[in-house]
Amino acid sequence: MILDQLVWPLALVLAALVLGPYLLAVLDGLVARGLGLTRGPGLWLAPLRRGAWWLIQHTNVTEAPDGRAWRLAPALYLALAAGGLALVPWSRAWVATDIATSLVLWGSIEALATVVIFLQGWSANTHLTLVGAYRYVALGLSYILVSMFVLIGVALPAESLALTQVIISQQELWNVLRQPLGLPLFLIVGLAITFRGPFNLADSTDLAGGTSADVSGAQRLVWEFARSAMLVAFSGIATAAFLGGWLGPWLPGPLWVAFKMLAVLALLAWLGPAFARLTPEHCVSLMWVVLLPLAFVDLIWAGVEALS
Amino acid sequence: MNPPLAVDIAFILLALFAVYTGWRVFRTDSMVRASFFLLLSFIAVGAIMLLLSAMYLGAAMFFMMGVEMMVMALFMVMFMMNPAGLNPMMMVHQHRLAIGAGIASFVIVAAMALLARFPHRPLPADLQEVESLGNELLGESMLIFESAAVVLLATMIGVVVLSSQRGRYGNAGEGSMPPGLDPGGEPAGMPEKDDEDDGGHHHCH
Amino acid sequence: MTLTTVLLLAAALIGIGIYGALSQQSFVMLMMGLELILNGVMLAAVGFWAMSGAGAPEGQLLTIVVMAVMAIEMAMGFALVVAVYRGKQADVTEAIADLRH
Amino acid sequence: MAVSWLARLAACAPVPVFPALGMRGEEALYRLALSPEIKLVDSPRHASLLLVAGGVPPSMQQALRRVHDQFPAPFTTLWYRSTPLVELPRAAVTTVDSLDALPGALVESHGSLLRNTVGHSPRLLPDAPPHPWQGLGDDGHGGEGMMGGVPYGRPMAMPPTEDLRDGLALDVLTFRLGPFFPLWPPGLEAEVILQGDIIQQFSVQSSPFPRALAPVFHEAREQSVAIAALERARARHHLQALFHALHLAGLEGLARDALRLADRCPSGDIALLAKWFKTFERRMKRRGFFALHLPERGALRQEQAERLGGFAARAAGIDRDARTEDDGYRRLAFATITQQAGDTRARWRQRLAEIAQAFDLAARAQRDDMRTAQTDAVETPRGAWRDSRPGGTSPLLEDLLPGLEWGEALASLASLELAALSPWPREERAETQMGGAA
Repeated sequence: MILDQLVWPLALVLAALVLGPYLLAVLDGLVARGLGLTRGPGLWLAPLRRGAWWLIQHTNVTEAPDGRAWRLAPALYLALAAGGLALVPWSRAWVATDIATSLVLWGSIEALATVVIFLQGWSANTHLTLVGAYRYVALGLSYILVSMFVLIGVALPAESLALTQVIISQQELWNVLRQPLGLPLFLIVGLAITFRGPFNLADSTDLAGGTSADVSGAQRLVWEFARSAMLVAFSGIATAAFLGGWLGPWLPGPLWVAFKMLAVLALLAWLGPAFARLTPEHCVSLMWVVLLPLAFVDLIWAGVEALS
Repeated sequence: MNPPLAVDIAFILLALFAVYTGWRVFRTDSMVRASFFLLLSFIAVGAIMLLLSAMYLGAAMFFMMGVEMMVMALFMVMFMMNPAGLNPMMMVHQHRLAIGAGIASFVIVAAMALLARFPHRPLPADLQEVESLGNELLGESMLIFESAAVVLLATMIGVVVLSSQRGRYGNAGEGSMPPGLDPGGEPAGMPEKDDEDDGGHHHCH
Repeated sequence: MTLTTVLLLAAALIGIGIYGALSQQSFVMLMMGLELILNGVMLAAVGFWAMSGAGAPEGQLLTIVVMAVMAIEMAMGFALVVAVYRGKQADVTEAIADLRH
Repeated sequence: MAVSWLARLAACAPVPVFPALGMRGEEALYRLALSPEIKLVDSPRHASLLLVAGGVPPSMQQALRRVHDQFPAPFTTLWYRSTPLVELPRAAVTTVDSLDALPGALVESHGSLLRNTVGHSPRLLPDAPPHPWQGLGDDGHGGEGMMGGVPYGRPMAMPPTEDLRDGLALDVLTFRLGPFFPLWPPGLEAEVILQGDIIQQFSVQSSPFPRALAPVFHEAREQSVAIAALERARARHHLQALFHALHLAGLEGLARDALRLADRCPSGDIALLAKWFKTFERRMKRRGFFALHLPERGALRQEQAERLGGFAARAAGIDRDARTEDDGYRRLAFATITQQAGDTRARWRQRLAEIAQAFDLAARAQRDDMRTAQTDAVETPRGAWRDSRPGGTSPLLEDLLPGLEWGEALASLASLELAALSPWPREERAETQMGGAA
């Protein structure tokens, strides 16, 4: 009883929280090798080496930062990622946070992530970090809107806001086929909220690292780790909402979830560096003029499909 | 129905946290911090709602307030005219009256809470609270829900009209004049009158 | 956690909110006070719903309406601030002693 | 024990290097960008090594000290063809003069830094705010009341000009960047006033360091040179500039490919180079370098374009090129390429077209061993070099950048060449010269 409700789900969440970002870093290394950025052996060790270097480097101080908020922001982002992972159902019984409104809770994690990212950039009290924070806030709202419409779409056929019900509703047909627009939109939002690849406007190269431009050492390690963990949480939610979660033949449910998450992560790691960074103006238009109407279409599609 | 001890402890901690952060809103130096303190207060109240088994409202509270306070913080930075909102501020008027009114209203509402007798009718054990809320919203109270939506739409349009640069009477900024530092004083901080230049404002990278 | 304690907490939040709304000079800070009052109101509504209303859905509906009111209050507030700022380059309440022009 | 284990692990990581480029320091940057064991970073907070490449004029040593002090411990410094600051202790200084030894020396410094065998670099400046504390409040942010006084000697955020976007003069941010900011030309220092991330005012405090060109351009002013060598050098120059733009766009893989292509320019087989460049250009387009990243902003006015000359003028539709006056080029049926828009995107289209044209000209000139016919006007990648060398034109940024978003402004900056032409050619290594003579 306790084993099923508490121990196994928590163990899986912790494992995903630790292994997920590591595997994502390895996948990133693989992609970088494909692009000719790195060479030689040590693909599996490279993330650990980078982490060890960050641990040795001291954390720096800027002039008159908001100390508490600055030190806390990476940890808060990691906590949000962990909260997101806790919502992922590993099997019908193994869910760490099994509440009736897990989709809404995920939405609030996305909303609070905006606050935390702003905090990270603002509290350092330096100019380039602040510009990164402004940029993210200006765009964050549209990310949340797109993701929420898409997720309401998967809640419709399930007639529930709980992710477990969403998975059960996919027994006949996975949502990725039933609502073909949903998963692509959700994954784009995933890249945007963890600011990777073309959507990396908050931590971008033109700001010399954006919100983390003045962060070093262990603090930077936590921040980068949390960013990866957030993407892992995203892949977990995408798995549950669109790829049928634990559903699948032969293998036990949690393994299916892990495989699907890895596949999503690999896709995102490959997509990330494939495109040039958007200008903020392009990004705003893309979100409000293209993706948001597409999300409406997806929602109407889901509604019509649920009625018939 | 006696809630377990853990719920009681959680409630007390969250309640103290909500009051403390609510108080800090008006006692902190930076506006950004003020709005994030308010956010913390809201989050604590949202968690209490979850404890009261209002699953949808609690989660929606996090969601709504996260976005709302973020916007609030940004506006604070923008309007308070100081770098990233990191200046101290203690800008109050009618302070005594306000304290008095605050305490008086607390006493009145608290007295109502303590003295009035409310019926004790707890939630039925088999209540599907999210489902019942959804049925209510899209069933009997559809009209209320929809009118709220219409009001929101009207607000959006009104807000855009109010705050846009070119209004019905031409450019909104025309003839604008900053207030004086003291009532009735010279307009402050107009660019062309900026003669109290400082030694140097360099922040090098 | 009884109805009385929940209401006491709501009373405290409302009290602080009223203090803030009356004392703050800055528009945006004033709005924070209003939000804090509504925060207390929502908590009280949910408290009544859970402990005295036997789960009648209207209790939750009231809270949702309050949330909508908060959103409207904030949007209108900011629009007013922007409009006043354009006219006066100020965001303190004293600056709009007369809003006639 | 645990720490040494960690240090040994960290010593194998790519070496994070922050390059502070002085005069003629670019070659070190291009070399290191292609070394897989080095990771170039854009913020001193992310690095363990400060690499000062090239000479730093005395007026900029204070700025260099400030960059130096921003490094989190542990870190050390390495000086490539540069004179170390006098107050640095011997132990924290490594000097290198050979480009080939540079990556190795950096790896060596990083390793010994982690093994604690070299001294950490000490702080050079007192850890105090640039101005005395002048305000109130727990965190010392200073000021009192709404207008707030002058916290830390910085002005309150009052807008200096009318807001460019929506008439609300809000959220102003004033700061000074440079001269070692790695995302714009070395030596450029400017005071920037932002509103949000829109540039409100951009005042240049010091111009970029003069840019050294390949020796063949200098030779062409004195004697007849092979057109092939000239065109190869031109393509190389533009490809190296492309590296910066691609890095800015977040396309690290393509940025490295541009440098690899540039390295092959002096001596590689010209037909092969042209073919590689064509695929490279296609990949660049597919990755959205033009469509997603480059803004259709930052257009030069007619007289600005004329003053700037070179590819920037041609991108704005001015049909002017010193090569049309040369008989050697005329025999190759040289025709100038122009664009109309004159904005950032048009400038890169122009430069890419000029690279392709350079490969084409070089291929044909090489076949017939064509040489330039005149020496009194040479078209350098920076513009026509007639009686005087093209001078610095960075003040036009003050006119060009306001109104642009920060990222767009940096992209526009990367599409321009504003530095004056250095009177001395770049030192070429032996193999390059052989390639040029071939």
